Amino acid sequence: MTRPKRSDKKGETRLDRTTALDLYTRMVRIRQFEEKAARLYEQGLLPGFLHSSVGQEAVAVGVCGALRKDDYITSTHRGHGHIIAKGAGLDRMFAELYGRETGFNRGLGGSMHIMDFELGVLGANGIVGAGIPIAAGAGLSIQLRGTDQVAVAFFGDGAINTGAFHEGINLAAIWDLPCVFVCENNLYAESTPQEYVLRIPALTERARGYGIPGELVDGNDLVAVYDAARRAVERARAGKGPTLLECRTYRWYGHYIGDPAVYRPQEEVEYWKARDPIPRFEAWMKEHVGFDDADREAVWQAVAAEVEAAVKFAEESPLTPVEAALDCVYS
Amino acid sequence: MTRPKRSDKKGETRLDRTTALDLYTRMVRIRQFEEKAARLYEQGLLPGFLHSSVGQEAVAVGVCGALRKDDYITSTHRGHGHIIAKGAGLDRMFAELYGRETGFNRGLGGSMHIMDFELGVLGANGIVGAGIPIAAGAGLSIQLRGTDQVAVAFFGDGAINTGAFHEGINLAAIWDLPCVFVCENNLYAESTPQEYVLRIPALTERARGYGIPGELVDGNDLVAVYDAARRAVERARAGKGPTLLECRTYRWYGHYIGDPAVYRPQEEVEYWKARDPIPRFEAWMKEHVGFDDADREAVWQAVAAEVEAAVKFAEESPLTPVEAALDCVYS
Amino acid sequence: MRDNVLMREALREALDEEMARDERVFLMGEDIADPMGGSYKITLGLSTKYGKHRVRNTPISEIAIVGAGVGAAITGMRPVAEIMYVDFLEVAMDQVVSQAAKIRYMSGGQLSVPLVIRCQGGPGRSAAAQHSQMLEAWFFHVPGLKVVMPSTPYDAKGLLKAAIRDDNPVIFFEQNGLYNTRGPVPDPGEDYTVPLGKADIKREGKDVTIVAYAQMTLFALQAAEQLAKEDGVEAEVVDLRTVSPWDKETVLRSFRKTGALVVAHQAVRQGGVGAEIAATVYEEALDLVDVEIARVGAKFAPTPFAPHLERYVIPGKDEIVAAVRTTLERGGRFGAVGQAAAQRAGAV
Amino acid sequence: MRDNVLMREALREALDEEMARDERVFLMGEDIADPMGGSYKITLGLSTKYGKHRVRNTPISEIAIVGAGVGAAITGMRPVAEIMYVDFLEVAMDQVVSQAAKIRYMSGGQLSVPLVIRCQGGPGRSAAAQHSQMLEAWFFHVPGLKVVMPSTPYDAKGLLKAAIRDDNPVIFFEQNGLYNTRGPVPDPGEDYTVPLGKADIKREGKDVTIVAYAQMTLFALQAAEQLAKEDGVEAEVVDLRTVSPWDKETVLRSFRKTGALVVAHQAVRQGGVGAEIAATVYEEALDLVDVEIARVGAKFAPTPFAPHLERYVIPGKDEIVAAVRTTLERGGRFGAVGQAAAQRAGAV
Ligand SMILES: Cc1ncc(C[n+]2csc(CCOP(=O)(O)OP(=O)(O)O)c2C)c(N)n1
Ligand SMILES: Cc1ncc(C[n+]2csc(CCOP(=O)(O)OP(=O)(O)O)c2C)c(N)n1
Ligand SMILES: [Mg+2]
Ligand SMILES: [Mg+2]
Repeated sequence: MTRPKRSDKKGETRLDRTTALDLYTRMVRIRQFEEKAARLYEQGLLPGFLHSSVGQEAVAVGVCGALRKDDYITSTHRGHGHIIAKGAGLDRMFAELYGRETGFNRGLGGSMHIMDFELGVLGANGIVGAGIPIAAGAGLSIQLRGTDQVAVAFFGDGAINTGAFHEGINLAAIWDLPCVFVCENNLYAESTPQEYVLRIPALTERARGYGIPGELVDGNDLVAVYDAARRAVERARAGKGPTLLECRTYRWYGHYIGDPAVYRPQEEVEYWKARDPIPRFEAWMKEHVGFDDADREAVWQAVAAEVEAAVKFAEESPLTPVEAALDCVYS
Repeated sequence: MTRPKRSDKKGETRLDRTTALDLYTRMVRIRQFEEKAARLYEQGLLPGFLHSSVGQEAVAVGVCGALRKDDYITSTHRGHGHIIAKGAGLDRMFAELYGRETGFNRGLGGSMHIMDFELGVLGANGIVGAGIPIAAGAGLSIQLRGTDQVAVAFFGDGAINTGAFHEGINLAAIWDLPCVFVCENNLYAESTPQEYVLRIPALTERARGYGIPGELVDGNDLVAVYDAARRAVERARAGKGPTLLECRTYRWYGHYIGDPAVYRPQEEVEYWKARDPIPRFEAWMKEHVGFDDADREAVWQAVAAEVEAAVKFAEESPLTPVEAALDCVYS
Repeated sequence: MRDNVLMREALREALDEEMARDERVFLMGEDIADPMGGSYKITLGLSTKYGKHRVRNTPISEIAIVGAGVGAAITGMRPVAEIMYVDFLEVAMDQVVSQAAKIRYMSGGQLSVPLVIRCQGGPGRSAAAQHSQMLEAWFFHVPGLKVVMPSTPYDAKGLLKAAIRDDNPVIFFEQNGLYNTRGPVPDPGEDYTVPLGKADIKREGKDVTIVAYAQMTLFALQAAEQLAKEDGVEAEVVDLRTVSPWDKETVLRSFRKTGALVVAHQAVRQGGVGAEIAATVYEEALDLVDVEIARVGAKFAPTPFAPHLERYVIPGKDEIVAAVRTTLERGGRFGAVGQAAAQRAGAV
Repeated sequence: MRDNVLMREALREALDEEMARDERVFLMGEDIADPMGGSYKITLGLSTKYGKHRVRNTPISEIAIVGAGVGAAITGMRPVAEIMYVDFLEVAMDQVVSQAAKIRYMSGGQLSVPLVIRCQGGPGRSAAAQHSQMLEAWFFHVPGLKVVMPSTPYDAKGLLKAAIRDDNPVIFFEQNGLYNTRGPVPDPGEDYTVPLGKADIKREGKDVTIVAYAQMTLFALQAAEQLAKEDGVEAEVVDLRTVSPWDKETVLRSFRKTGALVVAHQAVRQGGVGAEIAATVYEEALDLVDVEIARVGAKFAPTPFAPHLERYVIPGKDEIVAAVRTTLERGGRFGAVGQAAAQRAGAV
C-alpha cells in the first residue's frame, strides 16, 4: 500500500494581509461561537444536541475562504463552523440554537439543520453522508444554469463508508460537476477510530476509484487548506470536474457536548491541542503578512463583543408562534 | 490513468480432464437452459420477466467451478447461469419459471428470486446491488461459525455505482471476510454503456479504495476465470479476506427477452459472438486435456435430453395451492 | 381534444410541454435517454429533442438520483427524477423522506423543493415481490410530500404538468398496468393542468360510493358496470387522483349522498391508505354509517410470482364487486335497489 | 424479582442472557462496542464480556449493517443489528423491506431470517425532524416483518429475548424517552420471555379503552390516573407491545367491555397505525360504536426543533385526556360516570 502523500505547495499561496486577517477573524468567530455555545449548553439553556467544531476551524475557513458568496455548501451535524465561515451572523446562529423566531430556521431546524439560502448554505444535515449527493445536485444545477458557481460538500471521515458518499461522488465525477468534496477527517466517527472502518492509509485512495483527483491536506494548517481549496475550486469553476480533499484535523470536544470521549487517550487530545490552527496561523501571519499582539487583541475583543451581543439578541428574541409549526410543511 | 492490467496466469491452471468436462457440461447446461427458456418465454408460456445469461456462461461456471457445494453465492436478476453452475437441477429451475409447486421457490419467487439453501444459493435478487452486503453477511457468518466456507457475490457492472456495493465490500474488507466479489462486466446496464457512468478504465481501480486486491479477467475465457476464482477463493478460505474480480463478458440477448437492444451496434454483438466462451473452451480442451466432436456431441445430446425432460417435468407439475401464498409469510 | 390517446403518450406530452415551457425543467433517471427512452418508453424522443444535458441517463444510484434532484431543486431548477420502479425508492428513502420532504420545513419555510419523483410499478405482471409493491401508504404518512396516482391519460397529463409546476416534492406514481390504456386528451400544446389534491367523480351513482385511485379506479368502474347490469346498483366512483393530500370533502360528499362506502386499493390492506379514509369517514359522518365501510386491499403477503397466486393476493374488480354486494346486503339496502340483486348478494 | 430496574439495564440483560444462551447470537452496529457501549449505553460491557467478534462496531453503513444481518441470519446465525436511530432505517429500507421481510416468502418458505433490528428514537428531545420520527406505520404495512415496541423494563427484556428467539425479522424499537424509566424485572438469569403478538392490559377500567404502545403507554397511564382523579372515569389501558402483528382480540375484548375507544400514538396521525386499529374496530364491532373512536397522533408536520413547537406537534398525556373527555362527552356517557366530569369535559 502506498503511503499517503500530503500536498506541500505552500509556496504558491496568494494570501494577502487583508484576506489573511479576514480568514483569521472567521476562525476566531467560530472558536468563540462554539465555546460560548458549549457553555450555554452545559447550563441547560440550549435544547437538543450540540456538536462542537472547536479545533477544526482551519478546514471550514480555509475552504469557505476560497469560495464566493454565491457558491453553495452542504454541511453536517457538526456544521456551525462551516456556516459561520461562509458568512453567517452569530446573532441568527445563536437564535437558532435557542429555537427562536429570529433564528436562521425560525427554530424549526436547530443546530443540525441550519440553512441560509442567501449565504448559499444549503443545510447542515443530521444524516451522515446525505449532503454529498445534494451538493452534487447543486453542482448539476450550476452546470445546467451555466453559471460559474461551485458547490462544496463538507463531511466527516465517518461519512465515507455511506452509500450516499459513493453514489454522490461518482455522479459528480461522471458529469464533471463543479463540486468540491471536503472530508474533515478528525480521526473519529463518534467513538470509532477510523482504522476500524477503513483498510486504506488515506481516503484519497478512493478518489482514484471515481477517476477524480484527491488531495490530502493538513487540516490544521489554514494556508494549506486554503491553497488546496483554491486549486479545487478553480478546477471546478473551470468546468474540469470535482476534487476530493481530505483534511486531517481533530475535534477537541467529544462527539457532542457532554460526551466524556472515553474512547480516546488524553495525550492524543493534548497532541492536537498543541497544533491549534489559530496560533499556528498567527505565526504564519507574523512571518508573512505582519501580525502582532495588538492585532490579535483587537480581533478577539471585537468577536467577544459580537458574541455577547448575539447571545443577547437570541435570548431577547420571541418564540416562534406555534402556527409556524404547521404552516411551513408545504410551499 | 493507468491502463487496466488483465491477469494472464493461465500457465498455472490445475484443470484436469474430468474437471474440465464437468465445467464444460455446466456451460452447456446453462446455454441450453437459457435458450429453451427464451423460446418458451417468446411463446408466452413463462410469466414475468426473463433475463438471459447466454454468452456469459464462463463467468458463472469458472467461479462456481472453484467453489464447494457448501459455499454460498448471491446472485442477480440475471441469475440462472450462476445457479445452474452451482449445481441446480434444470427440472426445478424450469418449474420455478413456470410458477409451479415443484419449483425451487414453489412459484412464489420466480426467475429473479431463485434460492436453494442446499446448494448454497442464497438468492437471485431483483434489486441491483442488494446481494453484495448479503454475501458479506454470509461471510461474517462463516467467520463467526469458524468454518472454511466462502461466500461469493455475483453482480453486474451496473451494480458498482450502488451504495450497497460500496458499503458491502468495505465491510467485508475491514473484517477480512471470506468473500469473493465477482463483477460480471457485460459492458451494459440495461441500455447504459459503462463509460457513461464510470470515469475509470477498470473497476478494479475501486478495489484499492477498499484496500483489497482486484483482478481483471477475460470473462469469456473459462480457464482464466477459473484460475482467478481459485486464487480468490483460496485467499478467502485462508482467512486473508475478500477479492474483487472483474470479468469482462457480454450478453447476447437484450437486457430481457424481448428487448430489441437498439442501443448497441450489431457489429458489437457479432464481435462478441465470435468470442463465444463455449467453443473457446472446446479448443482449450482439445489442446490440453483431449476433446473431440464425439465428446461434444455426447454432452450436447445429454443436456438436450435433460432440458426436454425438465420442461416436461415443469409443465406436468401442479400449481401451488393458493394457501401457500399466505402461509409462507412468517416462519 | 383527441379521443384515444395512450397514457404513455399523455405522460410524454406533459414532460415535453413542461420542458418547452420552462427551461428549468430537466429529467434524470436510469435509461431514460434515447435510444432507450426509458424502460417503459415514457421519455422516448425527449433527449433527442432537448439534448442529453436536459434528459440525463444516470448510473444505478437511486440515492444520488433523488439527492441530486433535491440539490438541483433547492438551487433553482425543477428536476423530474425518474426511479424505475417505486420499489427502488426504498434505496433512496432517506433522500425522499428526511431530505426532500423535510427541507422546506427544517429551513423554517425558506427553501422550496420543487422536485417531481416519477416512478412506476404495481402488481399484475408476475414481477414478484420486489417489483410489484404499492407503497403510497408510506409517503402518505410523511408530511411534506405530495403523492399523485392518476388513472386516466387526461388526468395523468394534467396532473404531471401540475406536479412539475408545484413547489413541493411530489411522488408521481404511474401504475404500470395503465400505460397501455387510452382516453381523451386535449390537443398537444393546449395547456391544461389538473389540480393536485382534488378527487374526481369518474362515475355518478346513488347507491354506494367506491373510492379508489390509479389502476383500481379502472377496476372500480368495471365493477360499477357489472353491478349496474347484474344488480341494478348504481355505484359512484370517486377517483382520488392525489393520494396525499387526499380530498376528504369529495369523499364525504359522495358518502353522504350514497350512504355506503367501499375503499379499494391494491396495496396491502393492513396499514393502507384505505384505513385512514375509512377511519376519517367514520369520524366525520358516523351518524350516517349504518353498515361497515368495506376496505379492499391486498392480503397480508408479499406479491407472489405465479399468476394464480398473485391474483389470489391482489384484489381487482371481483373483490370490489363482492365488497359492494356484501356492504349493501348487510346494510339491508338491496330493498331499495332490487330484489334479484339481494338474492345474488346472498350467494357471495 | 427486582423492583426497580432501569429499562436500559433490562435491555442489556436480555442481550447478555441471549448471547450466553445461544452462541449464534451476536451484535453489530455503530459504536456498540466498549468503551462506548452504544450511543445509549445499552450494550455497555458486552464486547468486553463476549469479545469484539460477537459485539462488532461497524462503519456508518446502514445498508451493510442490515444486509450483513440478513446474510448472517439466513446462514445459521441470529444477528442483532443495531441501527442508531429508527430514522436511519430509511437508508437501509431496501434491505429491511425487500430483502429481510421477503426472503422467506420469495424462497417459498425455505429460508428463515432470524434477524433482530434494534433501533431507538422518537420525539420529545428537541432532536428535530431527522432524529425524532416514529416510523412503525411503514413496517406495519410490510408483510414478513414483526414490529415490537415495549413500554416497560419487564416487557422490554422479555420481548427482546422473544424477538431474538423468533425466526422472523423483527424491528425492535426502543423509545428513547423510556430508557431511564424503571420497573420490576425478574432476577438476572431467571429466564422468561414475553410472547410477540400479545397485548397487555396495563390498567383495568370499565369506562373507556385507551390503546397505546411504547412511551404513549406511559402517557396513557398518566392520563388514566388524571381521569380517575378529576373525572371519576376508569380508563382501561391496553398496551399493544407488539405493533405487528397487533393483538386485535385483546383490543376488541376491551372495547366490548368499555364501549369507548381512544387509540394513541406519537407517530403522525395521518396514515398511522391508529387508523388501522380504529377502522378494524368499527368493522368488527360497529353495533357497539355509539361515539367516534378517537385517534390521537402527531399533527401533520415533521418534528420541529424548538421545545414549545415540538410539544405542539407531538401529543402526550394531555391530548389523551382531552380525547377521552370528548369521547365520553359526545357519547353522552358522562351521566354514568359523574356530572362534574361532564361539565369539565364541556370546557375541553
Ligand atoms: C446515516 C446515519 N447514521 C448514523 C448517524 C449517527 N451519527 C451522527 S454523527 C456520527 C459520526 C459521524 O462521524 P464523522 O462523519 O466522522 O463526523 P464527525 O462527528 O467526526 O465530525 C454518527 C454515527 C447519522 N446521523 N446518520
Ligand atoms: C436498485 C435497482 N435499481 C434499478 C433496477 C432496474 N434494473 C434491473 S437490471 C438493471 C441493469 C443492471 O445492469 P448490470 O448490473 O450491469 O447487470 P446486467 O443486466 O448487465 O447483467 C437495472 C437498472 C433494479 N433492479 N434495482
Ligand atoms: Mg469524524
Ligand atoms: Mg451489465
